[in-house]
Amino acid sequence: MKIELLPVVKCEQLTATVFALHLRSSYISDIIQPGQFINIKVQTGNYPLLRRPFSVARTHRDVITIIFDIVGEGTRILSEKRPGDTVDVLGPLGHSFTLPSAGTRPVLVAGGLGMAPMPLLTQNLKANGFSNIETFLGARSKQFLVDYELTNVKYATDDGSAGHHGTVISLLDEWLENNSHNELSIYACGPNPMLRGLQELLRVYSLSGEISLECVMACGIGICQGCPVESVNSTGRYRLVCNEGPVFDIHSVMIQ
Amino acid sequence: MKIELLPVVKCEQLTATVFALHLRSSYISDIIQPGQFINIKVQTGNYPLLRRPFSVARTHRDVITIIFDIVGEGTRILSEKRPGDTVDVLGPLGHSFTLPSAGTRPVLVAGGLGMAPMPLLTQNLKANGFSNIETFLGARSKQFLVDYELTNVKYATDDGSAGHHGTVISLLDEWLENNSHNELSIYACGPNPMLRGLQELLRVYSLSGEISLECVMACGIGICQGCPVESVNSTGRYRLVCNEGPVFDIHSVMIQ
Amino acid sequence: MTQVQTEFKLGSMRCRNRVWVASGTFGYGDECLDLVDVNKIGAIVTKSLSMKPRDGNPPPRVVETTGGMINSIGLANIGVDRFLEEKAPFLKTLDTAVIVNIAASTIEEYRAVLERIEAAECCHAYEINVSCPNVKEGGLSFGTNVRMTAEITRELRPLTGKPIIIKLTPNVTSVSEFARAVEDEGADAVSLINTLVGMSVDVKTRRPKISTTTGGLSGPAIKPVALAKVYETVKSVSIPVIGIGGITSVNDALEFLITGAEVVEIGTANYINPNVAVEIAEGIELFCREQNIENAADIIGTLQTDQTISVVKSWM
Amino acid sequence: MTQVQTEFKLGSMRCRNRVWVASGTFGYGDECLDLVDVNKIGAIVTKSLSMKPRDGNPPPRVVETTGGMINSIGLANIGVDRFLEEKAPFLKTLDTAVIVNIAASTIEEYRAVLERIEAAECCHAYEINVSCPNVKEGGLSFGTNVRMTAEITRELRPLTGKPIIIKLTPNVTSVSEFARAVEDEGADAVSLINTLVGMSVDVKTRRPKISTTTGGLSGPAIKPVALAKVYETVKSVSIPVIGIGGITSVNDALEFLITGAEVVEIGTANYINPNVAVEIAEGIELFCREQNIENAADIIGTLQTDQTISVVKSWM
Ligand SMILES: Cc1cc2nc3c(=O)[nH]c(=O)nc-3n(C[C@H](O)[C@H](O)[C@H](O)COP(=O)(O)OP(=O)(O)OC[C@H]3O[C@@H](n4cnc5c(N)ncnc54)[C@H](O)[C@@H]3O)c2cc1C
Ligand SMILES: Cc1cc2nc3c(=O)[nH]c(=O)nc-3n(C[C@H](O)[C@H](O)[C@H](O)COP(=O)(O)OP(=O)(O)OC[C@H]3O[C@@H](n4cnc5c(N)ncnc54)[C@H](O)[C@@H]3O)c2cc1C
Ligand SMILES: Cc1cc2nc3c(=O)[nH]c(=O)nc-3n(C[C@H](O)[C@H](O)[C@H](O)COP(=O)(O)O)c2cc1C
Ligand SMILES: Cc1cc2nc3c(=O)[nH]c(=O)nc-3n(C[C@H](O)[C@H](O)[C@H](O)COP(=O)(O)O)c2cc1C
Ligand code: FES
Ligand code: FES
Repeated sequence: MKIELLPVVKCEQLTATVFALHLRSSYISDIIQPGQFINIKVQTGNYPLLRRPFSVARTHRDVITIIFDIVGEGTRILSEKRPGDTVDVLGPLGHSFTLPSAGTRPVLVAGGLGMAPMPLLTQNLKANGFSNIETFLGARSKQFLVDYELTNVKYATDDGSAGHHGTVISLLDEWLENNSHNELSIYACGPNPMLRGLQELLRVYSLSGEISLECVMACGIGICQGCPVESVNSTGRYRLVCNEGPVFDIHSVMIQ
Repeated sequence: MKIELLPVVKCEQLTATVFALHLRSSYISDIIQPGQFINIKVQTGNYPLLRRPFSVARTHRDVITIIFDIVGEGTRILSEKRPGDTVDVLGPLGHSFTLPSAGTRPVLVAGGLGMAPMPLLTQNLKANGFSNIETFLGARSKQFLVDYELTNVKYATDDGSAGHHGTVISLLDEWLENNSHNELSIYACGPNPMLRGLQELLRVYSLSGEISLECVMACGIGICQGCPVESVNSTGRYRLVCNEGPVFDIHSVMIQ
Repeated sequence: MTQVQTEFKLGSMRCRNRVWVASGTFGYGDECLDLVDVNKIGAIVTKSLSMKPRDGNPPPRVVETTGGMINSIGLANIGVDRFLEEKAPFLKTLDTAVIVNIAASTIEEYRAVLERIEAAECCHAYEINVSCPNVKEGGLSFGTNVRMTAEITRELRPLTGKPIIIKLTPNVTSVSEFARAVEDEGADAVSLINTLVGMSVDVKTRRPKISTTTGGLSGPAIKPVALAKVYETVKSVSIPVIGIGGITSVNDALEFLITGAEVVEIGTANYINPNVAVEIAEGIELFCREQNIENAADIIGTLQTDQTISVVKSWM
Repeated sequence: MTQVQTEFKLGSMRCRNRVWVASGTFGYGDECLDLVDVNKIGAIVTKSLSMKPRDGNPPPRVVETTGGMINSIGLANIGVDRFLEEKAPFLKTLDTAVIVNIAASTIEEYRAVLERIEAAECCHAYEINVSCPNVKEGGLSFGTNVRMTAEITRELRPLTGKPIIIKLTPNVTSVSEFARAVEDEGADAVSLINTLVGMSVDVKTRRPKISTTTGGLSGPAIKPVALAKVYETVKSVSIPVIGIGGITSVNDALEFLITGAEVVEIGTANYINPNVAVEIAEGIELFCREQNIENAADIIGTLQTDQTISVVKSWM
């Protein structure tokens, strides 16, 4: 990990509130693994005070991309970045998804902006010879579906405005009913209620999987102890999302 | 006075750190008087917290202009405004310079960014038929002289890089020695040490004059009591710069 | 949905809503008439009044800090006589509650000011600023001494039938101890917090940024402290608690109401937008309408804390 | 100009410079080695250690506020045994001072932890975190009780020849009273401030934003409060005062030194840039060079206050 001032290559608007910010860093693009994140100080000075964590969504040569939704001041400021600006980035951070063993079928499950780490994972899977990727993408409604460089996507919307009418978990459930469960490698990211739903679903099907968790972080590097997730069967009661995660075995954590 | 969101017309760079920001407001441009100021919230949110006061430097139709130096975060943020942005402005505020009686000769004395209210004063004097304006403009060095729409300017620099080698007050002193003191109307703005020098000079010559003071302000409208200047011969010990000034009779205040 | 109920009553005082402007941050109510319809404010609390006019402290009196400001106004005010002559007649014409805030350097002065104002019948309640130096005890603040704070309340209580609100200072170990003490002496409400002691230094000149070295910190920076003090206090007294400190938005105000404050006062935010109290009052009404809440009172004290987390398991 | 002297000595401890990293904000010193040359830090203060490992509080543990953050970590730490096994060997290899910060819920625990660490000879000084709930007195913080704070100091003093620094809480009426009490008991220095009690509410869910409802406020928002407390303390004691609270820049650090702090500790700012202490140390050196100051010690306590402004003329 390093702290670098990264030049902004482009800030691209994807939907009403979702942006893709492209930054130049050969250091990060060289070593980043899917599921890892970077921690951004959105502007100089004391406001906002803390860095903001974002998954790296893809790399292209020496350019890394994050995809984010405007939810507060930090993301609003980020959305106003222009070529010529620089952004203060600490990364790469955290543990990545584990690549599947050969012969398995990768299944990517994302809710809303939980799609953010998926393009890089897709890139990586393809580079490693996995061509049979299944992607399940859910959102509240059509206009919130962010399909950015994903492969073989099945959609679900809560209001039925696109794809399956219902949650992405119910869509996955349907699919699992009609497909072989052998040798699946499931990767998921999204809001906690979705991940809880997935946890239950996989328990029913006796499947394992990896999830990337989000939580409020102060440091992102393991020095504040601010980002615990309750764990199942570990020595201490908690594990730190920032440096023991954000990717965890889905059955190893209690999702709040 | 009103609070308005004013569209940015242009942000013009005048020197390395000095900018002219042009804002559209028919309300303010209609009623603003030279020496009055506006109070700007440089961005939404709580940082910086307070408004920042700026003299109105000129008007052109429905466009008002402020001229400012980057001295901190607030002015830095202002310098990055672009057409399409809006700025939250409270104004016009404070008391203006008193126009001279007919037949007198206006003498404008400015140090550094104390030149800010002078273009509007010049505009106003000309509109009122005063064609014999004398302007004295001083700065540390040539590159800090901001001569923006001023008339008949004599320059002074501390390092002699342009005009008179010395302070603007010593330049004025020279001029006063060689010219008639009859019917002068002196208007000044600049750093306090300069204004103290002027106060003493005018005392020596038994001249009166008006100065525009600066001080840190919290509200700009008389409700915080945060901006006192010690006064000579008034009922209370202090007067408020924001709403009893910022323009004062030079001999009525104790300049800190 | 029908009209949202926003009214708040404290003894004989009725307020249109639960958003007031705090002492020292709205002058005497007549300075911003161009910018605010003051009749839409729940109550106007005046600048602290003392018996004689006070010039206040030498400049500089204010400095901005991260998310806040420090002030050292020194209780500059026009004194009771000029207040009654120049300000009270206007305030009486208003269709909103007026609360006179009183500051003094002796208990006798507190009494004397209150008696003068009471005789003039020009307000609906009193807020007592106890964060004043007590000249008889070497300038120590009345408000950091629980005995003195109680005594002020005891002395003033018999002098008026109108509500007395004691405005507490946060610069004490246990603000709830003070709240309980004044409740016992018959205070109708407590308001908190006044400013935190703060300081800032100019590194170039090596001088404090305000003339008195230390001053009072206010603004959004102190909101978390204010909220914690309000939380501590609402658990300890049964009289209404009025929340003050760093409120700049509807969301901020709701945080205080949810925590248990019956009313909020807006301070520093008035300097940025003197209409902010009205906007917050309207925002609270809108919030109620959206959430189908009939009476703003139903928000108060609805904080849900996790009871399974024991008290001994402190946050440190 | 010759080399600027930046060294600071406290009893047997020598520090390369006067900029330390604060407890709980730099882990155990071995987490950020990619980002910082830790040997350039004046001293590393460890996360508070208790006898047994502590899991800490349930999430959420942190929330950002205007210019600050509230935390409720709950003293999560690996305990003395694991510290001695996993961390101490590395810390011993460093060419910088290491200060072990101790937290406990009984006086006996304070003693026991210090004795264990002392026996292992793995640090240069102790910082005692007294902002811990005292289980024997119903969870009230040791640090808000002057008698208990003095007692902890008295008990620990005979156990070591190394410097003992008592870290004071700001959540008291008079922090200088606590500083004097521990000075009397033989403390070598006091450090302040620990966090202010703060709170934040999620209006949507009507729940506190951290699991324990209230937590500790830190960051630039509290800097003015910290500076005022340091100012109060340096006037009252003759042992060194270590300034902590909201320092993010060279300018901030200089404000504390000018006010009279001998050393500063950097807390929350480490989360944004773990190298900030090194950068501030270098900045202070540069400042000295520019101002022709030979020894950074010559900055300390050089604040010029206006003596004509009387104390009674308070800032309110
Ligand atoms: C490992 C990790 C990876 C992430 N990757 C992405 C990503 O690729 N794209 C993306 O859009 N977002 C991502 N997030 C969430 C993102 O960090 C937050 O949306 C962002 O910090 C909000 O900043 P803000 O200043 O705009 O909002 P704030 O004003 O700080 O907060 C607005 C709202 O967002 C919530 N929030 C704030 N921080 C977080 C957080 N860290 N996690 C969850 N909720 C938060 C707050 O509670 C509040 O309700 C990720 C978070 C983590 C921990
Ligand atoms: C009536 C009035 C009219 C003014 N007109 C102009 C103008 O036309 N052009 C212009 O460039 N500036 C003008 N100023 C000064 C201007 O308001 C400050 O430069 C500005 O507020 C600094 O904001 P900042 O956030 O960039 O700096 P900050 O970070 O707030 O401060 C940087 C430095 O500037 C000093 N400073 C801050 N506010 C003031 C202030 N109000 N007066 C004096 N010094 C201050 C601070 O003490 C500090 O040293 C005027 C001030 C007043 C009171
Ligand atoms: C400049 C200024 C002057 C103040 N004057 C008074 C006063 O005269 N009497 C009083 O009781 N409180 C006074 N206060 C305190 C405020 O009423 C309020 O309690 C405090 O500022 C916290 O609220 P805020 O953070 O919303 O400003 C003053 C505050 C400021 C900033
Ligand atoms: C997340 C967090 C954890 C902390 N943990 C400890 C601790 O274990 N022991 C301690 O004495 N202080 C602890 N502190 C307090 C800091 O050391 C410091 O006193 C305080 O944060 C003020 O400084 P700052 O504003 O620079 O952060 C902690 C602070 C934070 C923000
Ligand atoms: S965010 Fe600080 S330890 Fe994880
Ligand atoms: S700035 Fe508030 S009274 Fe002048």
